[in-house]
Amino acid sequence: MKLELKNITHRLGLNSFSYNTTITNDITGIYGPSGAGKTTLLNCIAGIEKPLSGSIVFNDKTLFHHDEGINTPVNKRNLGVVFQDNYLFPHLTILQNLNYSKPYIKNRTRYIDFDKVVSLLGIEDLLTKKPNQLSGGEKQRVAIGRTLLSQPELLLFDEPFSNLDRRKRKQIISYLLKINHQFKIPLLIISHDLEDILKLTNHLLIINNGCIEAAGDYLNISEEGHVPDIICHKRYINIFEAYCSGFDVHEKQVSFSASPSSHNKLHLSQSTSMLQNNIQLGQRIRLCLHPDDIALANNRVEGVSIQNQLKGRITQIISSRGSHYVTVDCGFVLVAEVTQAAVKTLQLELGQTVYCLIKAKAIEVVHSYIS
Amino acid sequence: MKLELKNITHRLGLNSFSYNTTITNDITGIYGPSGAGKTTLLNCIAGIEKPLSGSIVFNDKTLFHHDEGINTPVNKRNLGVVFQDNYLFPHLTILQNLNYSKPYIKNRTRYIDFDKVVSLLGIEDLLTKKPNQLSGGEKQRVAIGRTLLSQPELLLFDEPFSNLDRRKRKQIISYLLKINHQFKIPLLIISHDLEDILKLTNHLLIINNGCIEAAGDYLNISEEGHVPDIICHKRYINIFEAYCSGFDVHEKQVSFSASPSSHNKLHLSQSTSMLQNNIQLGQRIRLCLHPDDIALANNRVEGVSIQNQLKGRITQIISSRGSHYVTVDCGFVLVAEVTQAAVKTLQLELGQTVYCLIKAKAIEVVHSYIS
Amino acid sequence: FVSCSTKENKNTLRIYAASGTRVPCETICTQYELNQGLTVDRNYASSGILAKQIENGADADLFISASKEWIDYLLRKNKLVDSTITLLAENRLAIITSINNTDFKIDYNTSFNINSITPERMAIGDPQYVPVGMYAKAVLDSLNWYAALNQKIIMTKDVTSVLHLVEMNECDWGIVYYTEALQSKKVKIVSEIPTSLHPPILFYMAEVKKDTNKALPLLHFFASIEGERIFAFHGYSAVTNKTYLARNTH
Amino acid sequence: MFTSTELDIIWLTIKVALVSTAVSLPISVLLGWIFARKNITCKPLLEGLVALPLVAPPVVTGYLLLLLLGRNGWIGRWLDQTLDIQLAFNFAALVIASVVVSLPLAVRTIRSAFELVDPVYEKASHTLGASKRSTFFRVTLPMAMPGIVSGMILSFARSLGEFGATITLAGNIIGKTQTLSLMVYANMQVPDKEMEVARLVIISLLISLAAIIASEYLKRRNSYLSK
Amino acid sequence: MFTSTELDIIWLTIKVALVSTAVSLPISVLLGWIFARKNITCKPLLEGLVALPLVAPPVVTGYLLLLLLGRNGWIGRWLDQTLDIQLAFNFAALVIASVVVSLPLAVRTIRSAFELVDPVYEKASHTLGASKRSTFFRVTLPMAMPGIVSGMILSFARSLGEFGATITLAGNIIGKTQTLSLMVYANMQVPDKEMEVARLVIISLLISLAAIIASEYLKRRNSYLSK
Ligand SMILES: Nc1ncnc2c1ncn2[C@@H]1O[C@H](COP(=O)(O)OP(=O)(O)OP(=O)(O)O)[C@@H](O)[C@H]1O
Ligand SMILES: Nc1ncnc2c1ncn2[C@@H]1O[C@H](COP(=O)(O)OP(=O)(O)OP(=O)(O)O)[C@@H](O)[C@H]1O
Ligand SMILES: [Mg+2]
Ligand SMILES: [Mg+2]
Repeated sequence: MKLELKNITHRLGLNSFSYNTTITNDITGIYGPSGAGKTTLLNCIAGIEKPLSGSIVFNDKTLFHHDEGINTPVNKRNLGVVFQDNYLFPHLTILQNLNYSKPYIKNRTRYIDFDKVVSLLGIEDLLTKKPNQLSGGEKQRVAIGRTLLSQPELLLFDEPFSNLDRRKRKQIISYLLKINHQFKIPLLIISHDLEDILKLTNHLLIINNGCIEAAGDYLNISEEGHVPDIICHKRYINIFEAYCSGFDVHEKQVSFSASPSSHNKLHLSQSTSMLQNNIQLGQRIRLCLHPDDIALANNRVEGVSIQNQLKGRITQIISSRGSHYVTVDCGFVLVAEVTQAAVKTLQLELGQTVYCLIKAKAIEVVHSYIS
Repeated sequence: MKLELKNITHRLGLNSFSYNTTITNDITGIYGPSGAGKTTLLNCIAGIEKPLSGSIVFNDKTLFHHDEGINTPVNKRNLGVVFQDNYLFPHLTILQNLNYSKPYIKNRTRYIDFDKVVSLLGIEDLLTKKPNQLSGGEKQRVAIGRTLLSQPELLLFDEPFSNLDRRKRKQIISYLLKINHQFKIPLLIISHDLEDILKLTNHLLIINNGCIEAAGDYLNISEEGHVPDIICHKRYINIFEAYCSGFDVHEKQVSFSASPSSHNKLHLSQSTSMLQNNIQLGQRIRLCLHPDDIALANNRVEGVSIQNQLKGRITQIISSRGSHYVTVDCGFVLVAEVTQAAVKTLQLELGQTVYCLIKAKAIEVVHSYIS
Repeated sequence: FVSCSTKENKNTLRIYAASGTRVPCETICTQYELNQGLTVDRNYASSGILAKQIENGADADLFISASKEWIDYLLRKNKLVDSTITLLAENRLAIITSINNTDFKIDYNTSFNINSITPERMAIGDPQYVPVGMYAKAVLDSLNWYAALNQKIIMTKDVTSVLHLVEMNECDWGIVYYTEALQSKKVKIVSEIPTSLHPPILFYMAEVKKDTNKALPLLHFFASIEGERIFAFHGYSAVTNKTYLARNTH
Repeated sequence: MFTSTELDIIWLTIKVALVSTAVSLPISVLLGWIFARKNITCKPLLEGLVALPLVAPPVVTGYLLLLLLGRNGWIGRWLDQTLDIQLAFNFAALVIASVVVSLPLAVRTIRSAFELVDPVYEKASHTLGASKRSTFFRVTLPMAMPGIVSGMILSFARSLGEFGATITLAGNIIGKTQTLSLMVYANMQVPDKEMEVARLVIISLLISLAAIIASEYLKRRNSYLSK
Repeated sequence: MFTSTELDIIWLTIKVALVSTAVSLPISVLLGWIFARKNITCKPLLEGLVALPLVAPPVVTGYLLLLLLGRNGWIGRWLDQTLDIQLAFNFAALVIASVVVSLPLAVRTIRSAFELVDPVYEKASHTLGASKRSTFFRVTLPMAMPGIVSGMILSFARSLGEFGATITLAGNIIGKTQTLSLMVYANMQVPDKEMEVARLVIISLLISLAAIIASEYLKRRNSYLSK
């Protein structure tokens, strides 16, 4: 997929916006403070706002070109938008809302199945209700379902999970990863929850003051130091993929490695959610781990509750506003966050061999791919 | 404060609700899956829904009593509600929205100051706009401001932060703690972000299927095992208070202890946010720490990046669905989450002496009280 | 529904009659229908509306007007067969008051204090456009009463409104056609106004220009003794010379 | 209870009211929508034209219509000569008079209903693949339902009471174009028929009440706001 | 351009239209709100009563008003004898006739606007301390503004065009109760006055256009939906 925004400018009241970027990642997270211009960016792509200049091209299809006078109507753009405020049709039942796009998708490939979406979102019992009879989270789920069922070619999600509980978020994120994987439907997602975004993707657009302040892999972005706000406690996450490499029935543990041949192994408790379905040897999963959940040690440490001690080599040390991020290649490339004091005590240096101490509980399974 | 809900029952369509609880904590979090009946509970308290039976008494003031035919009108209840969907008045400017309650608070004590709230919420520049010209997060902030400025005697917040970035959330949470501390205005807050709730309070109401499934301290709640869903990764937080007990100018660290006399000290990097304002010796702060950020060791561990190693005694071991929570009294009472394997390796037992290994980075400052 | 053609029924005559003549007209037409086995469609409205309808192509056969003006108007528009213009009947004016009021006496001379019998108001048709009002005004003018009554005059849009106002005793008295006054049980005639005080009140009838002359017999029936009898029964006076010399008026 | 003539008249009246409501509905929805959402150049002119039958006495409206649609009228002559269609002094005339006279009421009401529908729902519909047309019928129109229904009720009731334009354009031809309200008028012209007038007015009122009740049902079925 | 009589008439007409719009506004807002939000028992009856002047020919309405308000009417007699107030055949009569006749239009339009305002905003207002009354004036009413304005425009225009009820209740006292539309009617009834009629109708139309344009301004100032 390729979504190119060239010199897009726009103005709303006194706020000006300018967007200039090319998005090639299948899933891209949009992150930035409230009022930064995230929704406006999505509106420009969707055609809800008509920019003052520039062009937007999606996979060779010109959606908008100011100079050439092209402005593809919204309904011909085949985009699926989940609005920040839902905008369910109040006069229609939930079922009618979900089926709203049915007449318009006759000649499009249908990759989203009604029953599957409805049961995933847990909205089976709501179908005969009207939107004003739903709770906040129920509305949000219906809005996601309505959008998915329009079988769009590009998904634009604006804070789709803000009123959902963790469990539902997790299920939906996993589902989005699945359809993205299976059908290659690209997704742009705005969220204030960096964790939600990062579970889906490492690729970010950082929006601030109406501009794209940074774009790219979130590690690089933070390295460049443009966006102090996103690098704060708990906001920085290692997301990586691993292959199931063994079971320890006795300790109820499953082990994972970066590649089938790697020696370094991560041990997870079998009870970790998303692992409960029968996992198979060699199966791929997506894991998530906070940098401050990784402690570093010069040697293997005995007698602690920490189960995973991976040996690796320091490949990078980044310092930013008093925080220190140490990238360790231990089969998986992991970033650990340590204090100034720790850097000094352990005399951390590039190329040095260290042990990453990771509590099994700190690792979260985001998605397990079906092989 | 005392809010008593006695045998409240209600019905919406096919959903029945029953609430029966007495809330005495100044701040109470309401947590539960989407569609559980959280908003309905708030609506019953606020008087927006009229229950089918039961009674609601707030500090000796009967808000509702079915059998006695009492139903205090909403506007006489002096409650401040932040709705899940904002409901800003679309025909009024932001300033007019914020000042909406002005004519009705003549004879009430005004504890919330207009300028302070507006600058805290960062909505100074929006005052002349109309709600349809605001971003999602801006609307939410205005809604919070409008409610606070009505100088209510009880705050009912329904997902007030869902569209806000971390930084704004943090500021608002800190402000709420402050007004709660200063003016004793109780707060009931619904959020899907347990972390947000727990930063405000340890006292929870767990709602599920239209009923209050559990109420009380969140540790006790989870211990009772009623609510498996809330105990999942990253959802469980140690919130505790500490006193500033020293500075290490060289390492840029501040140390804290449970009481001025305690030996066990926590070291935080001075750059940690909320510590940057001049902190003083003896000042009280509220800290937050995830159970899985605490590793346990039988002995002091040398040569690791972990700065804080607090010696303590195990006072409780709770096992729930494959997870193990160990409560350690090390001056602060902390809960650590460890794996089955760790329990075995370390041979953890009640009364045993262990070291809590806590990375300085894992500790978050929620609020610093002005002494 | 668009093509409700009015041409299909050859056995129908259409008479457009001023609404004041409704009662005798109904009797005459019904009788004619019975005699001839024809249908006579009757359209009652004010003479002005009828004239404009005819001018604009209404499929009328006969026109009964309460004033000469509209006859002249249609003549100028070349819509009437001028040889068929007939004076149908003559009417008189009467002063009426509510049945509950005490009688009063009126002297038709300029020295009579008309205000003495008019505590509040009296009603006439609007002399600008309502024929009965024009005649009434002529009467009042000739006796200098019109100015004397000043703002006590209520002008209505038709003769029945005068009747209603007097019936309800909203007006102390009113001037209506003698024929209308007879019909109402809630008013009484105080006095009949001498016809010398106003131009003759004449009702006209004419045939609308058309290919056929099939309506002529009905016109003749109206002008016949039988027609005259029916008009007289309802209070009209007979007109001795029924021919109307159109060209004389210009 | 009713004479057969009366029954005919009642039936004719209902027929006229129904047909003219049905005819005016699409026109007033279209105009109401244009006025509410479009910024066309000749809008004030068009608005004035629509408002005319409200501002001018109905008789004048009827007269103007007669000038246009009569057999010698600008449009009427052409229709008569080329298509053999007459629009005056028949059922069509009754309907046309009613439609023209009630249009300003329906347009206004429907327009203000459209103005109260938030356009974001239309945008949401577009993103789901619906064209502007489709969106109009599936979102805008049903969301404006209370206003549409009100407009229809006004049209219907106005039709029942229509007198001035009707008597001018359609005539007051007994058994053919005489509706209840023309009959009421006729009875008003004859002394001592107050009871008859009252009776007929009550019949009209009952008919319109039936319409109002039907409309309430229609609206309730479509209601979507919180209770 | 205008004779002084004409100017007087135009001015009287505008005055009547303005006053009667002002009088009908609070009544129709109240009734519209009751019909939209309340479930009172006698609602159909009240609805019928309000609809009556629309359903009955205006002359009948005028006649009924005269029965009520004339000096021998049920209400009129009392007013006359105890308070020495006369309501027929003067300015008050013009206003009353206009108000009664335009009420069903305004009530309907305003009612459907109220029906389109989501009651959750009222609830939000209550939680901020506003009483029901206060909420009505600060939330419900301004949010229904497009409908209120439409209702006022309809009232105003209907006043301008009002003829049947007016002439019955107010008569035509030259210089006292003759309005534009009575004058139009008078000219219609006299041969060869078509140009005069046209002229007067255009004046009415211009007045109503001015009102429409003013209302657009009022509405735009209050608009709150997304563009
Ligand atoms: N119609 C409008 N008129 C004027 N200003 C507007 C309008 N719409 C949006 N804005 C302003 O533009 C800015 C960007 O809005 P946008 O909705 O894109 O923010 P956002 O990044 O989505 O924020 P949030 O996270 O709070 O939803 C905001 O400051 C907002 O006030
Ligand atoms: N008016 C109504 N008619 C019928 N059912 C309703 C109505 N309002 C709410 N419900 C149902 O009641 C249940 C509880 O709703 P409530 O709004 O209290 O949920 P909630 O706990 O606030 O959920 P969320 O976190 O999604 O906002 C939901 O399942 C909802 O569908
Ligand atoms: Mg946004
Ligand atoms: Mg809720």
